[in-house]
Amino acid sequence: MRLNSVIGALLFSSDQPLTLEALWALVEADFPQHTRQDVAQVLTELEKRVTGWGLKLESNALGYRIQVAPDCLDWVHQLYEQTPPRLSRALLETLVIIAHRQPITRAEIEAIRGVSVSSALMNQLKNYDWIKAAGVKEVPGHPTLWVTTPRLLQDLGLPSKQALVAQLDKLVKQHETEEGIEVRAL
Amino acid sequence: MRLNSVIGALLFSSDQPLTLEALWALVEADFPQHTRQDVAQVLTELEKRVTGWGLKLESNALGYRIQVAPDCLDWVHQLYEQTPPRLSRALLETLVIIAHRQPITRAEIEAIRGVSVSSALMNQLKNYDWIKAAGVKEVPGHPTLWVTTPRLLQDLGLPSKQALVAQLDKLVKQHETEEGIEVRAL
Amino acid sequence: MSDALQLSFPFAIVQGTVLNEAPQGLYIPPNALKVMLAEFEGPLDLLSYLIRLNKFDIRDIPVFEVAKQYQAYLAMMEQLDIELAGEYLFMAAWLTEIKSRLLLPKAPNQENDGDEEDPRAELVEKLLEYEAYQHAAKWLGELDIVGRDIWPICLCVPPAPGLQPTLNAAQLWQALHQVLQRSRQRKAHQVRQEVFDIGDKINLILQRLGDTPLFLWQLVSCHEGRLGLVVTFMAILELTYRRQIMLMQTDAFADLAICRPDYAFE
Repeated sequence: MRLNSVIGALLFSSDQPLTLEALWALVEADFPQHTRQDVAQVLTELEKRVTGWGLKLESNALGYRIQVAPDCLDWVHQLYEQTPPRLSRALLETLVIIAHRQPITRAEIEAIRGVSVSSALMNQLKNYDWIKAAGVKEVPGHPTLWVTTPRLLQDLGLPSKQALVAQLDKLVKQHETEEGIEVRAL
Repeated sequence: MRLNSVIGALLFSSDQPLTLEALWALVEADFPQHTRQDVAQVLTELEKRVTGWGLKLESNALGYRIQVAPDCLDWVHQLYEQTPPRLSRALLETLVIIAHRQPITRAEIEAIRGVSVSSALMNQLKNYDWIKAAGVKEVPGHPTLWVTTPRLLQDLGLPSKQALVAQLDKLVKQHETEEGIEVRAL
Repeated sequence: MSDALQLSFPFAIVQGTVLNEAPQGLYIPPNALKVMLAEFEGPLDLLSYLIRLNKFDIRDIPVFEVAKQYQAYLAMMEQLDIELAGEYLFMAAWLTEIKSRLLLPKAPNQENDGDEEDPRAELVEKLLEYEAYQHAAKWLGELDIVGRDIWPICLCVPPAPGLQPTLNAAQLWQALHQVLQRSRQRKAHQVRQEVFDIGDKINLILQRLGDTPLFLWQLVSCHEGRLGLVVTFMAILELTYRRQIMLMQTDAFADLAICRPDYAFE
């Protein structure tokens, strides 16, 4: 058995990105004559191998993953007879508020946005499996509390909920402090 | 855009076999200068291309499909023990149709999904103990009728089959009203 | 505070166009304006837009001017039949309230801690908070999102025997959503296809029409569906208009009989 085959099989069938470490840990025992460096070498070759075949070896903080080349996405959407999700401004705003303030009730989201949040929008977020109910708030009416899901992190390519919240914290604070500068710059 | 790329992207991202006809139908409009024969040619090249990388291009009566090479399966199973893979779209879609329309025959599922449902997929659902046969339909050919099992309810954390069907009914209605809104907004 | 009162601004500025009076002679096509106005995500979004557009300092909003422009926008939206959420009117009332509080003379002993007493403070805080989330939403929207911008490859491998995968309800609901969306796409697709040509139907009717009347049901077949029926019906109307056929009905709601124009009634 060649290392190429095993690395290829693993990358093509993994649900999650795989780091070099994770790949090495999976093959180490069976390929004692190889090193981590060989795995890295295989990845470089694989990258060349898939180029021109509608695929791309993507590597980011989470690891390596094979994905459809961006210019072929339209055909894949066509295959699944699915329109890519349209993420409206309302949806993105609601989602970041939930992500940053979780757990949060719909009324609290509405208070921040200054406008009501439609059920259709909440359903869309639930359908994407990006938010889920997590109990109720102990106030009159017992409104549902919403939190984000692990699926959201996977779909956004973020390592953890903490990382997401920290990033949002940073953006929100950044806006508040840079605000004065921005106005003068306009 | 090259035909290779599009065919590659389609085959690698499809969760079921694609016939030459199906592939051709998907690309025909965008590649007017090509023929079915060119697609067949691309498939031959692709087969060579994936060999030695833990993959194989399988073809049978249902069509072409890229699969992990059998001799690499052990490593993939090892990976899945650490991070269980997401269930495939085809499997989840089939399961939800059975759950909603039970008792239902395979032909009826296929009519709703608009694509064929493989025996392997039905067997997988049976192996997981999520569906079971419940008699036959009194039509020519006496096809098996499928229903969901108590195990499925248990895995989903739902109290009864009625609760499952009611929830699915609710989602279908929701979808219909949202569709109505969208049409009016256009 | 008083300088806010003295500022003189145009009635409204729409996409850089200065309007000095009620927006009746707008040269912006009403449809484009409607789209733009309908895009506001609520009163905070509209207010934030107005403040940015006028380059006002958000921490020192000239409330009188902003309120005037806000009202002008609401009036435009109403004129264009944009359904206004109650929150827009609530905000208008709030702005009016802030205005009236600004007009109240300050008690002499409060002159030094005016900032804490600023009636605008709460609104500014809400605006800043909302804008911060808009800023964050923009960041999120620009990420590569799986399913929209990214399609990971995950070949389906049958699990090792005996391994039971985990299933959660959300996955199942999402699968249903996909099935429904696809069937909708398919329907939309079918409507777009021009499967039936009226010309073909006209020829068919003329070919089949003999000395005896034809009935509508003889001209349509099941597999053509509703669209086939509609096209056939249109062909019949066209032929009637051209006086190439004649229509008869023996009773209300009876079958339509199609005959030659020279058909002799008994």
